[in-house]
This record gives sequence, C-alpha cells and structure tokens, in this order.
Amino acid sequence: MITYLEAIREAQAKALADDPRVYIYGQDVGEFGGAFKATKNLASEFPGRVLDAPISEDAMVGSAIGAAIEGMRPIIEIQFADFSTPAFNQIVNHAATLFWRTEVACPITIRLPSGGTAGSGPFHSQSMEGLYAHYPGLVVMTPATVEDAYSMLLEAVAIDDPVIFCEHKYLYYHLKADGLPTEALPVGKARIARQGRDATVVTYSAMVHECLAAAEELVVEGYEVEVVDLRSIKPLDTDTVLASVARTGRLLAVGEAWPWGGVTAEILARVASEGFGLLDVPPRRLNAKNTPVPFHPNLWGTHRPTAQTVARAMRELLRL
Amino acid sequence: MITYLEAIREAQAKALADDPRVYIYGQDVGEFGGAFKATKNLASEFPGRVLDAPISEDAMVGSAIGAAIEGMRPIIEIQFADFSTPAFNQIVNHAATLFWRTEVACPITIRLPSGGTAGSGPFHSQSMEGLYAHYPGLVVMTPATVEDAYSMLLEAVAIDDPVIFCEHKYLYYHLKADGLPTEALPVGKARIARQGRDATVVTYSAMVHECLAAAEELVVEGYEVEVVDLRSIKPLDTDTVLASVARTGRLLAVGEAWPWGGVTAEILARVASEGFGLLDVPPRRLNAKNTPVPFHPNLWGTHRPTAQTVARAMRELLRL
Amino acid sequence: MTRETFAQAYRWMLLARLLEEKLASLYRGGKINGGVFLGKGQEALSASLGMALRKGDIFAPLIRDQAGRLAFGEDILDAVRTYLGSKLGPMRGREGNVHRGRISEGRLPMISHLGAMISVVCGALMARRFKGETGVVGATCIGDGGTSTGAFHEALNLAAVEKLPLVLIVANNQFAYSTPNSRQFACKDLVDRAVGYGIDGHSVDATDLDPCLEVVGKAVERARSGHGPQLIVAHLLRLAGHGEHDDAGYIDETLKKSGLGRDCLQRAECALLERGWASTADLECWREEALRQVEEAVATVQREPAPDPGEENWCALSTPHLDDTFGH
Amino acid sequence: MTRETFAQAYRWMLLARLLEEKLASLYRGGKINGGVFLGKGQEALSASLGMALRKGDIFAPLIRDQAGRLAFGEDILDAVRTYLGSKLGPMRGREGNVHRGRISEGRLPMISHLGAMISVVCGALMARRFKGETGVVGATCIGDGGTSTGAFHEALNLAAVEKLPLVLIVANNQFAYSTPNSRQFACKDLVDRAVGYGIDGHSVDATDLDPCLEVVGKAVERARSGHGPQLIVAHLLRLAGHGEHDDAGYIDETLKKSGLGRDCLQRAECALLERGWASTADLECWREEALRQVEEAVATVQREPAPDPGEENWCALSTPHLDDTFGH
Ligand SMILES: Cc1ncc(C[n+]2csc(CCOP(=O)(O)OP(=O)(O)O)c2C)c(N)n1
Ligand SMILES: Cc1ncc(C[n+]2csc(CCOP(=O)(O)OP(=O)(O)O)c2C)c(N)n1
Ligand SMILES: [Mg+2]
Ligand SMILES: [Mg+2]
Repeated sequence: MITYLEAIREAQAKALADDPRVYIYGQDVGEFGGAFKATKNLASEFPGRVLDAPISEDAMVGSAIGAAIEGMRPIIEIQFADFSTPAFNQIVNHAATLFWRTEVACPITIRLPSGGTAGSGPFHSQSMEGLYAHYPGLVVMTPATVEDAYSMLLEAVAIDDPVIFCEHKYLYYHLKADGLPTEALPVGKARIARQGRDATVVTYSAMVHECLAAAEELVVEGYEVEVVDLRSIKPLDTDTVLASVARTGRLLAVGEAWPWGGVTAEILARVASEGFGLLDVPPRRLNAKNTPVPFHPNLWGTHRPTAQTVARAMRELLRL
Repeated sequence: MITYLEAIREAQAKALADDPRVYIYGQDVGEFGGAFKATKNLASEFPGRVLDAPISEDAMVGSAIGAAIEGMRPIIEIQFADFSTPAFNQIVNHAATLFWRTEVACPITIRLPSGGTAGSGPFHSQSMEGLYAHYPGLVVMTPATVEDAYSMLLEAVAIDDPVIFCEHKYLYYHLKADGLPTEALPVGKARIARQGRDATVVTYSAMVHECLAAAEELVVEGYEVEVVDLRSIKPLDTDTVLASVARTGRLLAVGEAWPWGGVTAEILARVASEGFGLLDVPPRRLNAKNTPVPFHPNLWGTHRPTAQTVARAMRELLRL
Repeated sequence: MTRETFAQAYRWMLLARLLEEKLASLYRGGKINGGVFLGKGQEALSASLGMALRKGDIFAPLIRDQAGRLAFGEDILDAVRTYLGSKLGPMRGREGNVHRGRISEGRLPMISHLGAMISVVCGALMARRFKGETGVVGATCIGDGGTSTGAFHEALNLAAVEKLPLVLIVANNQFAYSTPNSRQFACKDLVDRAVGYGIDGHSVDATDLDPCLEVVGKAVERARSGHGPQLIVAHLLRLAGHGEHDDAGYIDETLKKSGLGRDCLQRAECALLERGWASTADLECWREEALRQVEEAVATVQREPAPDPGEENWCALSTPHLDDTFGH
Repeated sequence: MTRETFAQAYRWMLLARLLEEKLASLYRGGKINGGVFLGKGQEALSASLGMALRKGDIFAPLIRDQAGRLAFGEDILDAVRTYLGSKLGPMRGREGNVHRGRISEGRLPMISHLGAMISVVCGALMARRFKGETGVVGATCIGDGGTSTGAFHEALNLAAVEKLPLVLIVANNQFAYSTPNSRQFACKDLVDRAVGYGIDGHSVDATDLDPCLEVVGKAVERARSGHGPQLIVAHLLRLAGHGEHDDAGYIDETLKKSGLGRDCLQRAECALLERGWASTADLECWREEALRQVEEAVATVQREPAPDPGEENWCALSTPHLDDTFGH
C-alpha cells in the first residue's frame, strides 16, 4: 500500500533519478525531508540536488525561473500553499509570462500543499488553485488520487511550462493505493470517477472523495450520480464535462475554495454557454463558506463541503 | 468639466478635509502628487497627511492595517494595480481576515490604478479585481464613471472594511463630467447604464463604455441592448442583473480581465443557477485574450474587448 | 538589576514554562487540535520584553512568546482557550494556538506569514504619531528564519525611514524548523543588519536573564525616548521541537551542550538562590502557585463549550449589508 | 587603466547617450508608444559593468542600462525595435522600451516589478553550478528605490547563503521617481547593507569613468574567482526625468550643481583629451560614427512592420496542446 504523500515522494525520486536537470528547493526539504516528509531521504539519495531554502518564497521561485532559463527543471516546495502569497509576483508575473515574452520556456514545478485539515486554521488551509488558473501561462494540476499524485507530478516536471501542483494535505495520509501506476490519462483529460445517469457532479482534489461518498449515499435513494474528477483545472476538460452533462441533464460543481469566482464559477459558465441545451434544470454549485477557513474542527467541518452537504445539494438538484 | 482622475483627487481632498483620521500613503504621492497626479497639491493642502512611501508595497499595506487598527483610515495608492502583487499577502491574508479573526474592523482603502492603455504592456495594464473578489473580507469597487469614481471613493473611505478600489487608467483623462455628484447609488447596487429590451450586457469599469458604444452601433440594426454597470464586483448586485435578464432573456458578460474565472464567470454562474428560466438562449461572455497584455497598440487593441468585438458578440447573441 | 524585577521576570518565565508543559501534555493526550509551539529556552528574552513594555504600548508576539504575552498582561485563560478551541476565547475557535491576541489591550494576533506583523506594528505607531501620542513603543519578535522574508526587510526599512519607536527582537535560536543558520544567512551576526537600516542594534545572550532584562529594557527605553527603531538580536537555542510533533533530531548534541543550550529558567533559578533573592521554599511556593493557575485554567476551559457552527456568523465583513451572500 | 579600455568604454557611453537622445526625440515627436527611460548620467557605471562581463556571463539590466547592454553585446537594433514596437524585434511588439533581452545571449529581459530580477540571476547561477560550470558571473542592477523591495532582500540573502558569483549594482541616483533618499532609507550609505548579508561591498563615484571601470572590474573579478556576491553602491544623479514624460522639477538646483551632478560622459571626454588618449578630431569622428549607427538603425526600423494581431499566436504556453482555449 502506498499513500498519496508517498506517491509524491516517489514521483520526485523518479524525476531526480531519471533527469539530471531536476533538483528540489524548499524550506526544510533537505536532510529533514520536508515539513510533510514529501522529500524524505531524497537529500541523501541525491546528494547536492535537494536543497534547504531560506524563508524567502519570492526568491525561491525567482531562482527557479533563473535555473529553468538555464535548462534546469526545478521543483519548488512551498511549505503550505498559503505561503505562496509572498511568491505570487514571481509566479504570476514572471514564470507565467516568460515564454510569451521571450520564447524561452519556463519548466518549473511549484508544489503547493493545499486545502484544509482539521485544526489548521486560516493560514494553513487555503485552496489557491483558482487564483493561479486565472493567469495565462500556468498549468494548474489538482490530483485527487494516489495514482494521479504520482503520474501528474512526473508530468508536471516533464512539461516545459510552469506547473502549479496543488496536492491536497487531507489526502496525504488518508488516501492509499495498492501501488504506483504505470500509465495515466494525459494532463488536460478529466476522469469519470463514477458513472451515473441522473446527475453530473464536477469536482477535483479532496472534494472528489466527498462527492463519491455522497453519490454512494444517494444510491439507496435510487439515484446514480456521475462524478467527474477534473484532475487539472487548467487546462479544464470542458468536453468531458459537457459529455457527462449531455448524459445526465443536471450539473453540480463542487469545490473547497471560496464561493466568489474560482473553479465552480468557471464550470457553470462554460456549461451554461456551451451546453445550455443539455441542461434539464438550473446548474448548481457548492463551495466553502465565504469566510477564512476556521481553526476549530467543528467550524471547519461546516465551512467546507462534505459528503453530507454534497448529498444534500445533489438531492436538491435531483428534485428540481 | 471634471475628469475621472480629477474626481479621484477631489474625493481624496474631501476625505482628508472631512475626517482627521484619513491619510494617504504611497510612492510619490507627496509633493509630486503621484505618478498620475491623483494626489496633486494634497500634500501642501494637508501637511503631514500625504506621505511618500518607500518602494515597499508589502510594508505599505501592512502599515495601513496597523494604522487602521489604531483608528485611522488610510488610503494606500499602489502606483499600478500590477504592483499590488508584493502586497498580496497583506491584502488577502491580513486585511481581509482581520475583522473575522478579531472583531476589530480594518477600514483601509487600497487604490489600484487598473486596466490597460496603449503601450503599457504586461506589467502596467492588469485587471486584478477578480483575484481580490475571490477572498472573503474584501469589498471590490470598479467605478466606470466620473460620478462613481468620486462618490464610491468617498464611500470606500467611509466603509469599515478593506476596500480594493480599482480605478481605470484608460478613463483617467478621457472621461469627463459636468461636475461632481451630490448623491449616488449605494455600494452594492448596480446601475442600468442604458436601457434595452433585446439583450442584457453586464459589465463594469472601462468596458462599460465599450459596451455602450457597441449598443449604440446596434441601434441602426434595430436592437436595443441593456447595459448593466456593476459598479462594485463584490458585493455583486445579482438582483439587478437577474431583473434585467428577466426583461431581455439574453445575457452577455464583458470584462477586460483574462478568460479563466473572474467576473464574467461569476456572472454567468449566478445567472445560470438563479435565473436559468429567464434565459431564452445560452449566455455568453467576452474577455481579454488568454495571454499577458501586449505592449504594442495593435496587439493591445485586439487583446482587450472593444466596442467592435462587443458589438460582434452582441450580434451573435441576438441572432441565436 | 533589582530583586523585584528579576524575581518577577522569573515568575513569568516559570508560569510560561509550566503552562506550555501542560499544553504539551494535553497535545500528547490528543486533546489539542493543530500544533503546539513552545517557547522553551526563550522565556528570559520574551519575559524581559513583556516587562519592559507599558500599558498603552503595542506588542505583536510571535510563536515563542508565551512569557512575554503573560508579562504584558495576557490572561492565561486566553492561551488555554485558544489552544483548546473554546468558544469563550478571544479567537472564538476561529483561530488556534499562538494565533491570538486582544487588539484592545495592545496585543496584536499574529498571522502565520512570517515577517507580516512588523509593518503592522509600524503602522500602529504611525497612527499614534498622527494622533499626537508620544512615549509609546511598539514591539514585535521574529526568529532567525523570519529575517529572510521580504516582509522583514520592507518593514524594518520603513520603520527606519519614519524613525518609529519600534523594538524588533530577533530570537536567533539557531534553527528555523530544521534549517540551521548556515542555510539561512551568511553574515556573522544578524545584528550586523542594523547598520544597513541606520538603526540601533543590540546583541544579547538570551540564556541569561540579567542581560536580557538589561538590553531589552535599554532598547525599549531608547525607542521610547525618540531614538528610533531598535533591533535586538538574541542568541540562544530552541530547547524543544519546532512544534510538539517534532523531536528536533536535527539538533546536534554538542550544540545542546554548548553555552547556547543552557536553560534560562534554570540559570535564573540558580541566580535567585545564589543572590539570596529567593529561598528554595520561595521557589517551591512560586512553582505551586503557577501550577495551580495552570491547572485551574485548564480545568475551567475543559468545561467550556466548543464553537457551534450553527450559531456561527459566517460573515467576514464588519458591515454585514456589504457581504456578498449570493448562494448562501 | 589602459587607453583602450577607457576609450572603448567612452564609445559605448557615447553610443548609449546618442541613442537615447534619439529615442527621446522620437518620443517628443509622438513616435513611441509608452514611456522612454534614459540612463543619462549613468553611462559610465553601466558601460563598466557591460565591459567587465564576458560572453557566457549572465546580465539582467534594468531601466538605465543602455550603455551596459551595448557593451555586453546588445545590437542597437534590439533597442530601437523594442521601443518602436517592430515585429522584428526580440520582443515582437509584445513588450516595449526597456523590457527586452535575449536569453540565449545571456541578457535577461526585465519584468517591471523592481527587485524581481535579482533572484532570477541567482537561479541562473545555481544552474551553472549544478552543471559544473565555473568562472561565470551573473550581474544585475537596481536603483536606490529598488533596494526597499522585499525581493531585493530575499535575493541578496539567498545569493549570500549560496555564495553565488552575483554582482549587484545599486545605482543611487538620489531619487526613485520623485522620492528622495531621505524617504527611501535611513542608513548613511546603502553599501552599509553588505555586512548584514555577509558579502563584499564597494562604493564608487559613478560620475567618473576611472573608478567605475576599476571598482566594477574588481568586483566582477572577485565574484568570478569565488569570493561570493559583490554589492556595488554607486553615487550619482539622474540627469533626466524618471521618464521622458517627467521634467524632474523636484530635483534641486544645488544638487544638480554638486559633485553628484557632474556628467560622466563630459568628464570622460575631458579625460580623453587631457591624457592625450584622443584628439578632438577622434571625438568628432566617434560621435559621427555613433550618430550614423543610431540614424541607420532608426531608419531601418521605421520601415519595419508593426505586429499584426491577426498573425499573432495568442498562446502563453510553450506546449500549445495544454493551452486552455475554451471560448477562443
Ligand atoms: C512566509 C512563511 N513561510 C513559511 C512559513 C512556515 N514556517 C512556520 S515557522 C517556520 C520556521 C521559523 O523559523 P524561525 O523564524 O527561526 O522561528 P523559530 O521557529 O525558530 O522560533 C516556517 C518555515 C511561514 N510561517 N511563513
Ligand atoms: C514593485 C514595484 N513598485 C513600484 C514600481 C513603479 N516604479 C517604477 S520605477 C520606480 C522608481 C524606481 O526608482 P529607483 O529604484 O531609484 O530607480 P531609478 O528610476 O532611479 O533608476 C517606481 C516606483 C515598480 N516598478 N515596481
Ligand atoms: Mg529560529
Ligand atoms: Mg533612483
């Protein structure tokens, strides 16, 4: 059995082993193996290629851009996605514009341990994928499974463009698979995580599992809900979403981020404009509440969508 | 006649005159009067209350938060909206969370000279309103008229919460009005900028004028298009948008920002979920192209929506 | 150094230590959600700051400032309630552990992003100046790692330009989480940064309460009397993990046994006895008094309600009518 | 100082000055979109850096580095094409004015955000180290105002920790746009920052070509030979507006008449004559040669096509199949 977190470690080990241009840079990623142990033992297995950084997110990402220009393939670990704000400028204004301005590619991977866990509070829980997806020039991955965590991280390193890799902390230890995949869907293709005929739920990252659990709950009520796991939110696989909605006529978009804008808005906007005729009833969405992410597990469990609230939203959608 | 830019200056003069808690802090805002002259003469009219800041956007906004905690009402001028990235952390993680965490309000106004003008290029042209609107705890204003520039800026200073005030550089000198308004719609209320029966165009900021021009173009073709100026994108006046769509049955959302996410996605998502039955045809949107904002006027004029491309999108919508 | 000051500082240090030991034990018992971050070894420094500040001053403590918080007036209940997530705490369950404060009492609650509090304290001091208040001091703390943030630099420079009465303590406890000084900066001593900002710099051996009280006291006095920002760089070792989840296996034994590894609390205790400022009976009595306070606070808080999501006001704005409530 | 070096530097300075004068006149004639930013008064400093660098080095110039760009190999056409928005320029009309470079030739194009290029040069140098290349230098420039950015601090500290062969020139031209040094920093001299990073610091009077060549040359040599980052703080005055739209009315006459206000180009010219390194005829001939280059380049570029939006590839990714083309 291998966990989501171990898969991330294995992918990095393989990237380091296969490609001498790869190196890892981030706070505490060296001997210590990272705050979450995603780089455990890599510093000793790959001497000189897994380096501790000072607490300087802006310079970390800036340096990665410079190294990429010179042909390297840096992986930057930001300790928590929330701490990518000091690096925001280098990510969105420098990495994302480099190729467009210069015709020189910028193959950097920025790992963002994302999303909420109980007791983490407003500054260790954020889901920033929608912000990065807004900018041209970035690829934004949001793996929901152990297999995707592994294969998509390898792809992230292989891609010539900057990739924001949003790995979900809630899945780190919880999620296990029998082994590592040998093949995978290409980046940009969504996955039908569960087939169904009655409604389509489009989601990504940790929310895939809440949606799957909700779908199971609805089986006894006689409903078969299809769950689409976007895998990457940019590019966003509109075709797969539309095809599913074409089968079911109903759409619910679920995300862990805040309600204004973001992934769920983009999904509804796309389906409304390109798949209007496919919809039998108004599409809906479910997001976190419109406040910072609260610390206390009681509050946190209500702030984010859960299997229960997703199931409730599904029921409402199905009864329309 | 008073320009949009002068209205911003006048609003600041009035805020300083009326309320001793107000001060202005930003690069070159003092004796020099600001890069755009939005604070012209204010330093001498209000000695000690209009201060030049070092090139330290993070610290500028951080200091404003501290001053607000102590009862002041700072106005921060960021020289160009694009340079708010170094302040991103203090804005979204500190100002936006302060009240929710502490029950102490954070009445700061951050002025962001926003949007494109010919020859400004990728780092002096950005429209960042959608990013800030994603975060809970911020009010995001996007005035499109001289009157709103004035009255909304006064309101921004009066509001107890942090306000991101996106003033559009393209309107600074172009847009003129006969005088300053004495009354205004409250923040959170959209304005019907032009009445029409055939379709609704929802937009904000400089794009209001492109949409109005496009609507005029369509008159000879026999169409009357209604133009809704959102005025503030957070809160976003969904009721006014829905009421308009109820009258016209058709929706086009137009924004100058990038296509993934942002204001236009949010509008379509809201109308699709809450006003599905009001729509006679699929809703549409028109945004800037999915690249950084180009320098050359030829490219820039194609990158952003213009009266011409809006008119084309309207025609397509009307012929559906 | 008077007996009163030294003994008082010691008692804050002791209370902080015992409170944190209790929190650590609650953590091990699974009673605390999220992390627990101890100031073990940093109490002398932190208490000295808390004591040098006055009512009306501004203090933005960081993660290892339990002693300073107490000395500056934090009720022990605030700490326990925030850690245990009581609805009655100052953060009402919205925030946890070290992310607490009471702005009305001049204690600003930190956000997690290192360096971010410094400019906020600067702004509070600017506000006091605008209001014509003098003689006020604003203080905040940061670690060796936090000095590498852009936020640290921008804020310290701003403070220098504005000549604000800011006291910034850098607790160089040799590590930022697992990262040693050698991977964090390359100057000989972080106090060498002061000259580059044009501000006063002070060094202190923070394993020893005497120089802490003296150096911190002097710096606070200088700030208060108009000498502009004061940078204090304190040398010490973190005597705990980064958080209680961390066994700090990366800290070398020789370092622990070096002068940096001395426990300021033990040293202060010895000094009290040596100088005849306290008897072993006094020490015992103070310890019991502190323990009692801790136990009482924990017992109280454990009976308090957790926040109820149904009663929670899910609104981040202070102006409710401006909240964008679409879809709620 | 040899005649050859000095005269060569002078000629780069002259070419830069004349090119920029031409650009300014095109701007006044309404032929340029966006701003025009001159390095007038900073040519000695900038040319010295460009000349001290070698092929294979990395250079990220900033806004006032026309002379250094030329000395490091920039074709004058690159400058003119970028300013005039020619489709054939290195930025293809996507970027303008000073936002240009050719990465393949080691000249990195700046983004506007001040301070951002420093860490990028650091990373390029890390890459060279990973690849086992030695003897390489990475250089970049910034103004007095740019030193207040967090990006400046983070990058310089990172360079120091990694002991990278970085040369960072701070051109203290007394103003950041309209903001004087007194509102920008409070240390006596920005070179006082070096000790706080544990790196070498150098001061230079940048109105004078001799010390520029010497100090910059030495710093580049020290970086190249493994002495780690080199901070050069140059003292001078901006002899133009912030951009050509700005009359710089905020610059005091006394400052202009002070030693800082001396024109490095004139001084170098005098030195050439005094030392017998050039005759007035030589100078005249060099000027004509430079003018001819400038006029030729402008004439060429003015006949070149502007970018055609219809032909433009509206894609920001190098991997087109990953582009999210929805709704295009
Ligand atoms: C901007 C930012 N990046 C990363 C972190 C994650 N983080 C929390 S504490 C810490 C180490 C801090 O070390 P130091 O400043 O030396 O303080 P100490 O823990 O030693 O007291 C890190 C990296 C953070 N809080 N903020
Ligand atoms: C982060 C950031 N904030 C603001 C600006 C706007 N800006 C461009 S140049 C400039 C002044 C720069 O002054 P200085 O660094 O001294 O360089 P100089 O122009 O004097 O050469 C400012 C404020 C910017 N480019 N980047
Ligand atoms: Mg430390
Ligand atoms: Mg300058």
